[in-house]
Amino acid sequence: MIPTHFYLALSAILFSIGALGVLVRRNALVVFMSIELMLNAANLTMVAFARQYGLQSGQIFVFFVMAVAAAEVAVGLALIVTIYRSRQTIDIDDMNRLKG
Amino acid sequence: MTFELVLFFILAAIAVATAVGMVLSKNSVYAALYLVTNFISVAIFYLLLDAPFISLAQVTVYAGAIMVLFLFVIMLLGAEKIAPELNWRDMAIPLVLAAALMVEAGLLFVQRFSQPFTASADGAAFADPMSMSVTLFVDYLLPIQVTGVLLLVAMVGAIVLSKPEKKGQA
Amino acid sequence: MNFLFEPLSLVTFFPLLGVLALLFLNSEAKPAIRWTALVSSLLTFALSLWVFFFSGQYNPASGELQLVAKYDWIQVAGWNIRYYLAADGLSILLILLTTFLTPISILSTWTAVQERVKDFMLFFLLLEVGMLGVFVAQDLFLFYIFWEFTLVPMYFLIGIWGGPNRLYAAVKFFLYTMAGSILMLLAILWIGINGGTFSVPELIAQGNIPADIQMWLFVAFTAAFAIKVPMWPLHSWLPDAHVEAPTAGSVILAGVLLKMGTYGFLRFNLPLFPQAALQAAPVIGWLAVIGILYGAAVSYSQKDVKKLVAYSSVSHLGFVMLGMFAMNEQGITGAILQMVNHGLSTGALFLLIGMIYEQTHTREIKVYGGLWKITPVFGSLMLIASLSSMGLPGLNGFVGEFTILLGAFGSAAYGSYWFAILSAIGVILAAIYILYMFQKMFLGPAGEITHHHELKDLNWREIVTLLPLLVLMFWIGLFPQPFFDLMAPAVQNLLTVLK
Amino acid sequence: MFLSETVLNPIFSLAPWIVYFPVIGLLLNIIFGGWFMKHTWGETAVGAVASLASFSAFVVAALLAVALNGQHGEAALATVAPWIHIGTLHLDWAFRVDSLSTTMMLVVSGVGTLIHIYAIGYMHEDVRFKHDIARYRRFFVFLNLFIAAMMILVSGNSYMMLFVGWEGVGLASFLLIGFWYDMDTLGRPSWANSNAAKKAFITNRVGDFGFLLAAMMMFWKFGSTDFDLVFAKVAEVSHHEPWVILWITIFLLVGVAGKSAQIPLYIWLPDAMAGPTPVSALIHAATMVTAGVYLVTRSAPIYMLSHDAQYIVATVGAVTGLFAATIAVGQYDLKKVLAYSTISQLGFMVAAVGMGAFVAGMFHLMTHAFFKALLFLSAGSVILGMERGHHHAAHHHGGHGDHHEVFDPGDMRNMGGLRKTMPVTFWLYIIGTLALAGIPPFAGFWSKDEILLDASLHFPHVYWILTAAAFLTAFYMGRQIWMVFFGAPRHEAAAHAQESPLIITLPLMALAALSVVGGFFNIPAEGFHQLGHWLMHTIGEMEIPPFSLTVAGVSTALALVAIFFSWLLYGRTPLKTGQPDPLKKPLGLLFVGMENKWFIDEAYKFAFIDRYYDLADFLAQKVDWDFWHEWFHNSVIAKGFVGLARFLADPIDLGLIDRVSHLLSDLVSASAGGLRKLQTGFVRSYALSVLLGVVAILGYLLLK
Repeated sequence: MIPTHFYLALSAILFSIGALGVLVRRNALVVFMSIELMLNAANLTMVAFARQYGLQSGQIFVFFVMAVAAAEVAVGLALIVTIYRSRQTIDIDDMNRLKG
Repeated sequence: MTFELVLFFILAAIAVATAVGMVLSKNSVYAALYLVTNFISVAIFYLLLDAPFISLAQVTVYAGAIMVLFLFVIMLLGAEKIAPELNWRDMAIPLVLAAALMVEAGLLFVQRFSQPFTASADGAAFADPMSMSVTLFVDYLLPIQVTGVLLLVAMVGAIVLSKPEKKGQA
Repeated sequence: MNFLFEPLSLVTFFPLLGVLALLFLNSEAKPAIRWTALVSSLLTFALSLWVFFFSGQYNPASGELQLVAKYDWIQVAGWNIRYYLAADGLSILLILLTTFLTPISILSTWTAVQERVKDFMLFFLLLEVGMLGVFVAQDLFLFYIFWEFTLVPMYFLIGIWGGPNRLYAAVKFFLYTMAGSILMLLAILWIGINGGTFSVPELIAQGNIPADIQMWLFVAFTAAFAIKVPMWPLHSWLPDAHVEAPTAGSVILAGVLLKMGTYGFLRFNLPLFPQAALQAAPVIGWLAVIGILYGAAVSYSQKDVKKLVAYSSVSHLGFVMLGMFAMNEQGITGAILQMVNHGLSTGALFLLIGMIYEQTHTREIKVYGGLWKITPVFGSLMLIASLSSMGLPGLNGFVGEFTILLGAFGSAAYGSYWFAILSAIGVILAAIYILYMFQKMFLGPAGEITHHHELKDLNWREIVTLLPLLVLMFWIGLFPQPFFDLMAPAVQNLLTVLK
Repeated sequence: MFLSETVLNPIFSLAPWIVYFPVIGLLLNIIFGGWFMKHTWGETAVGAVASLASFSAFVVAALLAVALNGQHGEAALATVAPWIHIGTLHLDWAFRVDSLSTTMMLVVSGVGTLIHIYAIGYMHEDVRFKHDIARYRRFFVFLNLFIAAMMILVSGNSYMMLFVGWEGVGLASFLLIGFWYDMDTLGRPSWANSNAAKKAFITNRVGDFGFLLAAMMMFWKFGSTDFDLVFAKVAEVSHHEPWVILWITIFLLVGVAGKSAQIPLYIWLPDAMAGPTPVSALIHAATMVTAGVYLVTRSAPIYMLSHDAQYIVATVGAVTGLFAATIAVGQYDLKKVLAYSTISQLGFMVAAVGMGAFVAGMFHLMTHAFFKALLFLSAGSVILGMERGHHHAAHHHGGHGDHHEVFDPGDMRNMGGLRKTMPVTFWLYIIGTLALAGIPPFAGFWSKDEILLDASLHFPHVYWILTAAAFLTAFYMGRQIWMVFFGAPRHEAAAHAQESPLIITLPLMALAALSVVGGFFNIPAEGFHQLGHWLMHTIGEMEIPPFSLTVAGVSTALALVAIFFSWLLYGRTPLKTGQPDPLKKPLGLLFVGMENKWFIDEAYKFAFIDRYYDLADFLAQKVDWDFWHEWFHNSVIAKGFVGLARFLADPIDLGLIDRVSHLLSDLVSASAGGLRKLQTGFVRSYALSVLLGVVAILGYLLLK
């Protein structure tokens, strides 16, 4: 059996890569994908712990995270489409109207 | 080195590689495809972790539905390429931070959770689809319903947001 | 989860389904919005009928609280707050009155409300939830939440769709009722913390509040309820609210919201503080008598017909209070029936006035006159509603007023015939102001308004709106026994608590 | 006095139908009447439905009477449904069939039916004179409503059910008095008729107030308002608490005064003549106004126990009898004279039942119903004849515009000589007059004589007052006859008046026949007294005083003298157009009083109505609005709150707290200016800071 911390380490790596993606990319779509990657990494830890402790709740939680992610993606993509329509760009550095 | 371990490392390599590929690829269609591969490899991890239900959900929801959505949007907007985007100078701080995060998280996990593996004897039985569904639809009935409503709301929201704007309305 | 599938929860929260459905409708789709609101309120009414009469879960012969839904809710710091719904003979008629009047009010707005229809219906259905909650809640805390909750939709109903002076009226309504409620909240907290529970039946069963403290708590509760009723002299918000409120708002205000006050007295003041209630009975009785006479006299001199009816409510509600604090079977039973009666007859009057107001946009009595000839159906229905309001035997108002007067006449709590004799004068005064209104508007030569307006008689929708009210007026007037049978066991239970 | 628990004869289960029939009639006319009225036969159909409904009720009443006779007057009960049962309060919809109620039923439905038939013809013309044919149907609906309510009144088994009918007839009376609610009696646009209607209802309500109190007292003292149960306990309560009996009777008397137009509540009845004439005849002469007499008779066991109560009731009745008669002498309106005469006759009846002469009272009620209905309907016929004459005359002078001249067809000063133009009506009127004046052998003589006889035996003062009233009665009736039917026409309309058609005169003839023979129902001779024996089944055995030739002779002689006087004044030298009443000079101020109804209406208006309005106005405008609403709430509370807020705002808030807070805010804004630079608006820099935070936290966790 593969020890749990192998999975944990892997998910830490994936999560960091996702975070990196969020930080460095300006394409809103790729930023979004990176966020999905981070979610996945988190899911992986949960499933890993679920197996370690023999509990279903971890998996249940993952299920809900997936559902929420699906909802989030739907709304998020719709937002991106709307923004693209009005501003003709999906570069997140162009979306700086909140500048103080 | 059992077969499982070998499989794990191969898959881990694929997962890390595809993740890096996604972050770095210039064309967002490629990025999406990398991500799909990554998701599928994670799905196999789930199988290894005795979570067949989640694994399948991963494939259908993430690799299937969500990514298709991404691809649609990419195609729709024609936004495959945004040039020039990446430059190493800007990436310096993020890279350092990401590396720090990776190290810290890894250390934390190893430090806190490196007890011996204690999976229950019945192995896969605790999370077979049957018992999962029972749990989901009995103990978690309300959350399931709420999630359904959430999805409905998201759907309505998505429709409203992406509706063509009427003239004279902001 | 199960708490939602209790019969009373279903009834109470059913209008929320309508609210949900409304949220999905385009605010320009007015007919669809109206139909959705109407159908959901009608379904609520059907559901309430089913729960009480056809589900077999409610036994009208029993005086106990039934259809109990009791769940722990907030159990922090020794506070024992429950989600506790139940109904008995004291509340069943008021629950049915609420579910009955709501679709009627919605129907009355069909053409009268044209602006922000969706918001209007949303608030209306939310108001119904609040009112139903007030009548089914058996936990003081839960009751308080519903009680305050009703203020919000009503505030908006008056404040957005009201007359020219609506903001003043809405704010006054809100502040006035709020002020009374604060005292009640303090009393509720005292009781809940000292008694170890907020559940009314348990508190009644304990029945160990010392007499001197009872009086303080009684006064605190009275502050909230007396303002809502409204008892003389706390009625000052009522004419403003009624005059400014849209028709449907007036109907619900008079029909149900005021009853929340009298119901509060009945459900909480009497059984929780029996000694204090007995001591206070003559005081409340005198206030009620003054209210009856004062309301009737003041009504007579009004120039605005809606104001006239509003002040007549002060008089009618005085009867309810008089009957309740007579503390005998006739008085209390009559008081409960009179709550329903007032909802029916005053509701019908407001509906009718609203219908003519829609055409003429004035409520000044003196510009009308001779309408019976021009609009015969309207006049005839108005006559029946007026007669019901002034207590003509054979119509509902009489049954209530007579039983109340009878109760007050022989009441041991009052111990004097004067209460009944003086308030019986109110019956004469009622005839004076009601006939004055009917004469000045419907009899006599054709009034000024007929020169400017081509007045139309009621259409079918308006007749259908009124018909259920009229049927009930005759039903209660001629054969009220089924209604009495519904409440008799609960009233007897209440009386045993009082003894 | 005895009640059979089980209905012996199945006929008694028909009792509710005396109410159902008129209700069916009115429903039919409400539902189908509109359709009827679209046809030429519509009016007849509407009238026929209503009359048939009333007649069916009469048939049922007759059947009940026969069945009752079959079981020797033993009362029967038909319970339909429970009404109000709360605790010990048990009120049922229960119909009581005994000799008293059947007598009333027969009178009501019998006279009622005749008047329904008369109204078919009368209203046909009336709605045309008033230009609103659509209202024809409404009249018969209201008329049937009245019959239904009156039947409930007379057949209810408890005081409360009686009260339902009691208020019900009040409503019908209101609706019918205000039938031409948009005009006055002369057809001009006015509030007059509706005012009269309102006055009647409100005055009646005052009476109802007394009734209600009596009923409530009965319930708490006797435990019920059912007649039998009340009477069963009367003696006991009277023994322990005699004041209860007195107060109940006084409260009841208030009710009687309201409904039967006794002092001090009689004022509505003369105004009630605003209603169409059949209404005046049916409601305000024959039936409804006698409800008070019925009530006292019904309550005989209570009244018999209190001599004080009897004394009060008898005196009130007698004084009313005389008082109203004096006013009748000074009236010029045909119907007004009859109205005051009705009040006066009601005074006779109330005095009779007050004295305990229940049989005499009921007897007079019955005969009065016949001859007063006859008089009113004949008066209606006269008025219609005058209207026709007026139209005829106007038609002939077409274009001169005198069609619009205000013409009062009911004013006796416009009449004269109608004997020739309206012969049938004249003879019918004569019969009615003789009956009312108490000339033997007409009906009125027998009943009035019985009352006077009783009074002379028990309450001498009542006897003297009533005898005076009887004298005046004969006088003003004679005055009326001379003024209306004799002499020369004082107005064109009278000259051209036309006789009424058969549908109007036929019911009159029936009533005239009853007025002639009505007295034989209760001939004061050994072995007769049928009505008396019949009623005694219900009110208990009563002493029947022997016929006294003195009393009868005196009253007859006085009546004849009075008629002779009236001939001297009005018959010998007929009134000329515009000539003042010949009584005016000799009586002086006294006659001014009679003419103006002793200014009682004005006095009431000044003493009660205006005062109440002032009070209401004061309460509403000054107390409730200016003081309580505007001053206390808006000025004291609201402005006070605003003032307090200002005080807190100006010196305290601005002076003290604001300075501190300004200091704080300056500080904040200075630091915010620096921090603002951090707000780049770039999502990625925010994400960077988040990540920074995460790294920091994780670092802390690692090192901890």
